[in-house]
Amino acid sequence: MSDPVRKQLEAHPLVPVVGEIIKIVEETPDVKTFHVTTEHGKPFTPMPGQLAMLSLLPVGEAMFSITTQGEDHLEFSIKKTGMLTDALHEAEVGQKVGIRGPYGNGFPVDFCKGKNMLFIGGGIGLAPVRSMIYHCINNRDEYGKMQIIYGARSPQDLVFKEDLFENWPKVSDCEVNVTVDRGDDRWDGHVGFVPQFIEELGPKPENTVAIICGPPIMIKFTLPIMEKLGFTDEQIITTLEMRMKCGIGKCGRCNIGSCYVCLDGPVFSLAQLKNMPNEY
Amino acid sequence: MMDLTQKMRDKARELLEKEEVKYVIGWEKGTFWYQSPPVFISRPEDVDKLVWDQFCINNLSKYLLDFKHLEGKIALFVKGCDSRGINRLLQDQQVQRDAFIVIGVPCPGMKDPEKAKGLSEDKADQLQLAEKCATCTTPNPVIYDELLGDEVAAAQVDDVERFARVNELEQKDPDEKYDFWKRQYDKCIRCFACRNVCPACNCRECVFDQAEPEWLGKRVVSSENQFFALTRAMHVAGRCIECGECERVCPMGIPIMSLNRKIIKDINNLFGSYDAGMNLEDQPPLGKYDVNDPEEFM
Amino acid sequence: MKILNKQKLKDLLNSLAADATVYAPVKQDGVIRFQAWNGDQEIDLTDNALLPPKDLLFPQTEVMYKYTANGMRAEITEVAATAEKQVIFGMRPCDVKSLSMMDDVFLTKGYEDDYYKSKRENTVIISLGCNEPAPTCFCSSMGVDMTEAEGADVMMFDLGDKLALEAKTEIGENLLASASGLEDGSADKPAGGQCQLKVEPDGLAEKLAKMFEHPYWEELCRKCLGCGACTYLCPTCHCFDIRRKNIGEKGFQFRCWDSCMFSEYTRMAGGHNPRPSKKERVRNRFLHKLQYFPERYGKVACVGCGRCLAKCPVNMDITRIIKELGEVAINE
Amino acid sequence: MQRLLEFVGIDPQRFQARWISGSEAAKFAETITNLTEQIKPLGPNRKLRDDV
Repeated sequence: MSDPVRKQLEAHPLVPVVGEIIKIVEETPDVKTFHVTTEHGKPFTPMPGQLAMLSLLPVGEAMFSITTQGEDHLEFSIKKTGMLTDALHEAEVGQKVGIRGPYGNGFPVDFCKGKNMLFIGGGIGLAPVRSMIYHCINNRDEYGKMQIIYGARSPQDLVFKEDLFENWPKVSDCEVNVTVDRGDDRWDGHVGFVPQFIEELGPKPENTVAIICGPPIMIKFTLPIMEKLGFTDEQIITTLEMRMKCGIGKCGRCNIGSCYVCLDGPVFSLAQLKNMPNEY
Repeated sequence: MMDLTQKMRDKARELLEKEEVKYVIGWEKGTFWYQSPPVFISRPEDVDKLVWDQFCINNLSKYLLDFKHLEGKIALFVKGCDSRGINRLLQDQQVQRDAFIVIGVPCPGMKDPEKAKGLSEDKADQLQLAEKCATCTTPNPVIYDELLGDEVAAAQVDDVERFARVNELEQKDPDEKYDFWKRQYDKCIRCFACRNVCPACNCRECVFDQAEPEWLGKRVVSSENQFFALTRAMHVAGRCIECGECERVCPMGIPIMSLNRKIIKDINNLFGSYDAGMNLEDQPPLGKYDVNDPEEFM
Repeated sequence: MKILNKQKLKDLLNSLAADATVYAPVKQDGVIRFQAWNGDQEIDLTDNALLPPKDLLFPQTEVMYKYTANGMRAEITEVAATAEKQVIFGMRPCDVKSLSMMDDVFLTKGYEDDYYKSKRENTVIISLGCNEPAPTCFCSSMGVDMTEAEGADVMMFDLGDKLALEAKTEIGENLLASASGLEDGSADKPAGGQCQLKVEPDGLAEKLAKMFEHPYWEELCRKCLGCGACTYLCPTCHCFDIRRKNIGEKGFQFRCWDSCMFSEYTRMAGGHNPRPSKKERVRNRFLHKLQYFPERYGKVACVGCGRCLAKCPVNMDITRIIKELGEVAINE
Repeated sequence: MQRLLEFVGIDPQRFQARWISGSEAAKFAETITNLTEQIKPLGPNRKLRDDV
């Protein structure tokens, strides 16, 4: 973390550092990726899967997963869902934003070391997973085989197209499987829902960790299939979304039982989730 | 009252045993002898929890909204004021009349539980009527499927008595009025108990809960609190059934009914005497148009 | 020990107010609240204040920082300053105990909340022992000693026409040494009163861990109105919201109390709400107090002040609920 | 509304409600002019405002 930013966030953990949007990538009609940095460079160096509070000062503040990071910036892939995200989608390069973080526990990189990595994403759910995919690519020799299974409603809703079709397939021992719920004239890939697609592909559970993120309905139908394929609850890792305001375990609203998603999450194994109240 | 308690239990048992209703809403004994909070009975063996005494002060009509999507009927007991709440909800088309059974209970007026705090139970008879009951004109239910017990005589409450607090405040000069209300609403902690208990506050989504657009700022400061007070008063204008629950439940003791009664008084002056929730036929004066309506804003 | 004739209470408060803001319980418009001492209020030490003095450390509305923003530009212009010294006079032992829970929340688990911390460090507490608990009090079941408030700088006792004050910390000693109106003396510490309500919360957290899906919650939630009175009067409830207010180019970020009883509390931008109905919200409130908080911080988040059960419009009584939770059968 | 505002101590002259159709430009202008003239002598409103 850059020193001035760290000092400020230590003194005032709820006050953001002012940064700037330096690049905007249009991923789909309703998802954009924002590259954010500060005058001190990258505000901090998050672990894959961690979160940050991003704000447009007059509009509001919300928690987003950090999609990935570059040498000097952080990336957030954001879908239009409300007032703040609508306003962000209107923003242009050069827009000043507030940022604070990083929050939460990221993906368990040490636990995953030496294992085969299976990434399953649906829709915008690939955004948090992408940070871990890049972590594995950047430390390629520490992880086994990589397989990415991703689906979206339609071809135009696929996020990170360049990664999916150009960058990631070139990575050594990395398989990328993409599906869409409904195809179109130009789509010659797989058509079908993610859970069925997983079943067809039949990934092997041996020495593998599966990282899953997507809409609740996808997760609901994916889990039984994972079980059928022989994955145990400890091998399945997901990341949760909850309403968060403070990000530092004080404001109270993101609790699931006695866990706070902002501090103790957002990454949980299915084994952990099954021990928590079903309220998320 | 013991007698009525037994009648209530019998009636509830009958309805539950015949499976005519899924729930019976009534009152039970609370933590202290001077409390009789709402209770929801679903099994015939639980009907002995029901009581009818001088502290059944809660208006139960609002709970109908919680059962909008229930398959099957519910039954509830109503006092005079509560029954006007039923008419309120029916008139606002919030509930279906055939979804519930109303059992009327004539009410001699409830005692003030706040005044009973710390007293021993044998002093119960010396307690005053609750403020909201002191000026009650409808002790007998105005809508019911069945009435238990005999009707009680309505007290003669004239407008002088009914609007006493309003008249007193009207005499003050503008700055005194403002200081009075500012001080009252500076106490407000915005817990929304007044809104949540009110049978006239039955919107599916309340404006005060909307974040986009944010009509009411979440800061608890003078301007927002008074905006909240005035807006809520106007929203129930012409529809307030004078059950007085808002003022009773206010933990900070804000005289909310003085705002509501001020509006009632003005409506009576402008549009002719009207008491909300007395029957289903009369339309609320602010909910209809008449060529003879005053036109001071044209 | 120092003795104060109650007639000289004003002198004492005036001298304390010389270098700090003094907050004392004042009855105004029918409500006892802690108010800043202005030299001329009627102090009411009979009943505990209706609102706990938690708002002096964690205000209901608190500006966090100010900013200017216009189009692409945005700048944080001012972060709320550190707190000034304050003395809380007449804080009851239950409310003093609640601060240990507030401290857990705001000062531990990785992040220190600077707004709270600054006020906390600049606060001196003069606690008033309880001789006559209200009928709704049950603090003795929640580990509160009515005559000894752990965390208070000065312990004070009501002796009828006099008050006895005893310093408990160095800060308290210094405070009493420089205060006026006091005489040296000694007095027998009055015995604390007896609570009529009693509960047995021991072991409840473990049982509740198995009760998340219990039908009890369905029954319990029915009469709840979903208002926030209980949470706002509670000395240990600490949930807050963060919002902002814009006036032209200028604006400020503030935080304000929020309540887990409100429907929009957990509603997310997309519309999903993990606690969509009264049942989940009521369950969360009681589990938070009785299970989640103990699991996280090792103590029950209730001090037995009785405010919630005194003011709940429908008599949701946490003592009754604790008893019923202890009694209901669970299928394991 | 005017009566309610008066009841809470707001000068009723500060609040007026008029029914003006979209086609009644002249009436709109006239109403605003009159209102401004009436309000000016009252000075700035200090009520229903926060100290900050």
